[in-house]
Amino acid sequence: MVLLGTVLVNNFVLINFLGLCPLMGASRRLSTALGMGMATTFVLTLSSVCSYMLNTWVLEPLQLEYLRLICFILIIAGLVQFTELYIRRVSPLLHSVLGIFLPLITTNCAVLGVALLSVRTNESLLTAAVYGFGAAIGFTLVLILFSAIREQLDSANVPAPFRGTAIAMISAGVMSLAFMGFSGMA
Amino acid sequence: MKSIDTAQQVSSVMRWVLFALLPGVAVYVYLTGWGGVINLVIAAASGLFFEAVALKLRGQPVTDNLSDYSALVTVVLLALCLPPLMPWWVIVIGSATAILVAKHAYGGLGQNIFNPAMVGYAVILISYPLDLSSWVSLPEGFRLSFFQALGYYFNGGLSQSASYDALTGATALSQSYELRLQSASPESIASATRGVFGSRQSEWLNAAFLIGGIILLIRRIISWHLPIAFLLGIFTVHTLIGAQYPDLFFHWFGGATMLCAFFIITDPVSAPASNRARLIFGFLIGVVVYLIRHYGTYPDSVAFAVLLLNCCVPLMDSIDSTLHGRHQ
Amino acid sequence: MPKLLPLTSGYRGLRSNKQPAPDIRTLPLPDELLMSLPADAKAYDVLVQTGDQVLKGQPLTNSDDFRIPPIHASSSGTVTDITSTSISVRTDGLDNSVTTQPMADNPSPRQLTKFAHEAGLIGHGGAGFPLAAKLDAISTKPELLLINAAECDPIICCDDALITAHADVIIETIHIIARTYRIPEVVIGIEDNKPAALSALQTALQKSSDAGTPIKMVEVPAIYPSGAESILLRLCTDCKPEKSTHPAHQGILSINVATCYAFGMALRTGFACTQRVSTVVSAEGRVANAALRLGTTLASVYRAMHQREAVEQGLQVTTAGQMMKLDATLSQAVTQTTNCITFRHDVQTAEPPKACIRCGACADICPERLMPQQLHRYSVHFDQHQLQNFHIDRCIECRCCDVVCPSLIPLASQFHNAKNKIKHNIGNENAAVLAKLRYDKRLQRLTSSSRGKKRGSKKPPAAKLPQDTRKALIEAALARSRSKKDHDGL
Amino acid sequence: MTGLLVITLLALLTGAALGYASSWFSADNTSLVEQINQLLPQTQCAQCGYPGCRPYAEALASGDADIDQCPPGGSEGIEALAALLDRPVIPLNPEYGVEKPPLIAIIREAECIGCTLCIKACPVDAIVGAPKLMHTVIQAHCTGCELCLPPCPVDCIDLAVS
Repeated sequence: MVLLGTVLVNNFVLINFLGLCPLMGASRRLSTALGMGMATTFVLTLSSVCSYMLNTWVLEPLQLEYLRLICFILIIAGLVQFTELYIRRVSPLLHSVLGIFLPLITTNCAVLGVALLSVRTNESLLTAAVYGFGAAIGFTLVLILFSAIREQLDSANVPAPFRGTAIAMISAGVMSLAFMGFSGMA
Repeated sequence: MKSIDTAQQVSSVMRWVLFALLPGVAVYVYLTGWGGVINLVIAAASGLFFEAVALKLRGQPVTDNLSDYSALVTVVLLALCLPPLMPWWVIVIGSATAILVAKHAYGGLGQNIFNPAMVGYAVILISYPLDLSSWVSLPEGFRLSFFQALGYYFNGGLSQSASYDALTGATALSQSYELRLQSASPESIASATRGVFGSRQSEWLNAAFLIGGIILLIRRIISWHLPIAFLLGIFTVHTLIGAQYPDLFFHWFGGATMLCAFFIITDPVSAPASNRARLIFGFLIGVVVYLIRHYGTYPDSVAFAVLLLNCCVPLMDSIDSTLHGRHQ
Repeated sequence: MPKLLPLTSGYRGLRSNKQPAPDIRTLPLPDELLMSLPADAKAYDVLVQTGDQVLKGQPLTNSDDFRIPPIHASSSGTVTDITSTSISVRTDGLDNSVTTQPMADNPSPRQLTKFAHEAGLIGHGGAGFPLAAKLDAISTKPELLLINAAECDPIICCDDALITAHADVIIETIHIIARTYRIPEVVIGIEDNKPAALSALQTALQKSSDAGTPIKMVEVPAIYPSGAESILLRLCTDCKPEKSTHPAHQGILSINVATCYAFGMALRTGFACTQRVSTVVSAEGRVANAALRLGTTLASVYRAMHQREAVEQGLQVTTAGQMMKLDATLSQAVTQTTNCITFRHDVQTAEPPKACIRCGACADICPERLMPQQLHRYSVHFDQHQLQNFHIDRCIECRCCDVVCPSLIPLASQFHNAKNKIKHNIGNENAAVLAKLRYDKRLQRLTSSSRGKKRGSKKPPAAKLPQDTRKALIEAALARSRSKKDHDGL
Repeated sequence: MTGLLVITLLALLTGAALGYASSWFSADNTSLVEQINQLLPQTQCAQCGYPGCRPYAEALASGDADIDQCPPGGSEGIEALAALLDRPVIPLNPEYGVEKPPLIAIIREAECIGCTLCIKACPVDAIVGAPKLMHTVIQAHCTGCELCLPPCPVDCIDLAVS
């Protein structure tokens, strides 16, 4: 239920409007979006889990909650660096295509948002993991759907003023409209 | 000399769609009185106007493209989803969104990713929920005169003789939804919302659209895959959930089900290309429609379901092409 | 009748079997003949000069290449003009012909192939593939002879009339071909809307004393394009030829029934092909079958068919039937591939194509089960990868999709262009791969030879062949020695 | 104090993990170079400023060169590179040359003095001949790179549209 809820009902991108920058930046092609989605999934899930562990086992017993933000950012930055190293090794093409958007996952508000929200709302490590994973899947889903739409728009005869980012923004709006149908569920 | 049959052209396809909508339009007008007529007229006039403006702006021949009737079909479908009696500008905003944003911003006929009528409907549903969710249901034997109805559109209310509150009522779908919220017994919901074979009142509308849909099926203007898969999707979730009431026929003949099955999801532009993908597409729309009706906060959900699956079409086509490539 | 594989798609508006084909008329000899020359001017020699007297059946060009058959004068007269595309002959009305010898009985395969070449025969069905090249290709491994008697067009009926009149010649020729090349299986594919032709063939088959290869007749449904080679093969046989090479290289000899008749007549008389039977649709819409001299201009066909002196303004002429419909000009001449000529006065200007609404009518009718709506999208916005994903290479350009498209999009010609572009791109890619290979080899050689110099060795190491080529050479050598051993053993 | 300690510890931990990881996943972009090289026309003409197609591909992969430097590839080549690297399509940079129809070199054989200079210049070994004897171009192998033109002492090599 948590999974479905975060994927569809409370989709981070389309309902909470978090993480719009990679949505626009890394969705020009399906393969790129898939890579970006996987990278984000990895970072989101692990950061949600690590943050939760850090929070419950270290920060709270030591009453250091005020350090939460900086610690979480540290963890996220570390994970993103790791992901970047990995991608550069496995697929230099993806690394060069994603370019700046890969390190930018660090400053992606969705990631920090998920980490903070997950700490606040979840009771156990498992739900924290599922929460992070669900949010990431929701992000990836939207990213992939959106990149397929943009690929198709490339071959459409879009009038000049709407070409490129403009029509992409309109499409994102309509997508968010569609996801609103789930509001209030679960 | 035997020459090749001339192919059905786009305009004749659209004419057939309009013709098949006639029974539905007749029932709609019968149920809604002058309000429905004014809805249709405002939608058609504004839709054609916006289409002409868009064509002019894009430097395309206006009369040639207007005469393919595709814009008219879009706005008539939009109007048929609307309840009667609402401010006129709500309808105009709907048709402007449908024609200008959902159709022409994407490159015009044949290029739109989202179903234009449903984009228009969803936008006004989100923006003006009150106007759209209450069907003004008239007491038995009470009919508004043409000028009374017209007055409603332009003054935002009835000038005399009847008060607003007396007239507003909920559709059978939203009524059953509210009753379920109050955890009323299935029997009492049934007695309040059930008609002869479907949901009260809109069953006749749905039956009329079914007849129109069968005409289109016989003329081979639409393929059977989409409507059948859609109805099957509703059936499957209904069976899996095991809901007692509202029953299957309430869902099939309630809300905008049949309109959606035969006229909205069958828009070939925003549906997937292959029949295999179309089956999945229709089925999933049915599933989502039922889920939102059952669990969601919106009483009818056709627009959301269609738009949601429209989002998935490019991906479905892309996966389909890869499978197509590997398959043979 | 053997079982048929179903043809569930395709265009169904063909002639019903109630209408018999009109009889074959002969038109008067035209004053001028225009003998069309092959496209590649380097591939043949012209044997005559302006002012020469020629006889009917006299070769005008010469070539040793089976792919470029010679051209013959189709009546006697004087050569008036030689251009890069055609040779004009003014006829003298005598129609004197060269003296010839009929083909001897029981020729060798080589003899028969050479004869087909010298008779100038190319396929009469439309594509015009040289007969000798086909015969040459199958002679190494003959497996199947498929006689294509499926015209599959709403109006073409010249083969129907031809079979009805000359079934005996056709059957005899089939026997000669099958016997000479030792083809184990013969199938005639004929449409079920020609009962007269079918019974004529059956009668001829019973009368024929030849007890060679048994001939199987298969009735195919009268659905366009059942006569397309790949479709007919699928309908009549279990053969699944690979798409990569011509079926002839896989032992499948597919011959149009009209080609077969022309070959038969050439064998009987020893005479080159000088005429063919075509369906001619007059401007009033009357359908006739006429034996036309090759080289007759379409203008003189029009005059003869309509018994008029002048040609009116605004007359439109198309060849190749209702479905394929090729635009032609009146100055064009009849060739061996001209199976249908249509004259029309009342030509409306075609409406401009509209946007594709993805209705899927094209996908429903496509006989190859392709998805033309997707192919259309990706040929307009050229995407080679997607086009290949949707198998554009299997499109036979039958134009079924054009006929049903509600937006009047010229799909088949778009696909034709896209295919050409892909072919061009693949050519470039192959050239790049070859260039890279040679460049890498050169670099390797240069570095190794410079290293060799340093070491003071005098002999530069031989350039290495690529691994797979070497393997292939070794394999071939092994196979050779093995087969030699086998021979020795016997 | 504990806060400082925790942060330092955490930072050290992450740093150590990353350092280990970076030695583990050393960067290697040969596959990217291969992919780019496949899209280049392999004329080896060096018009891009690099001594061949592969060096240009290496420069592209490391980000030293832009995609608008290959005249033989032309606009189609640039589109292919742009699609692979997800960059915007740009026109060919005229500094490096202009797009021409595909060419091949032809030696006017009567004028050839058999100096073998062109044979040495040809990057794909498409010219055959022996010293003091007439040379000729194998047309199927010629890429039209024009590298044989400058060394020819008698200017007997022409370019023709293939």
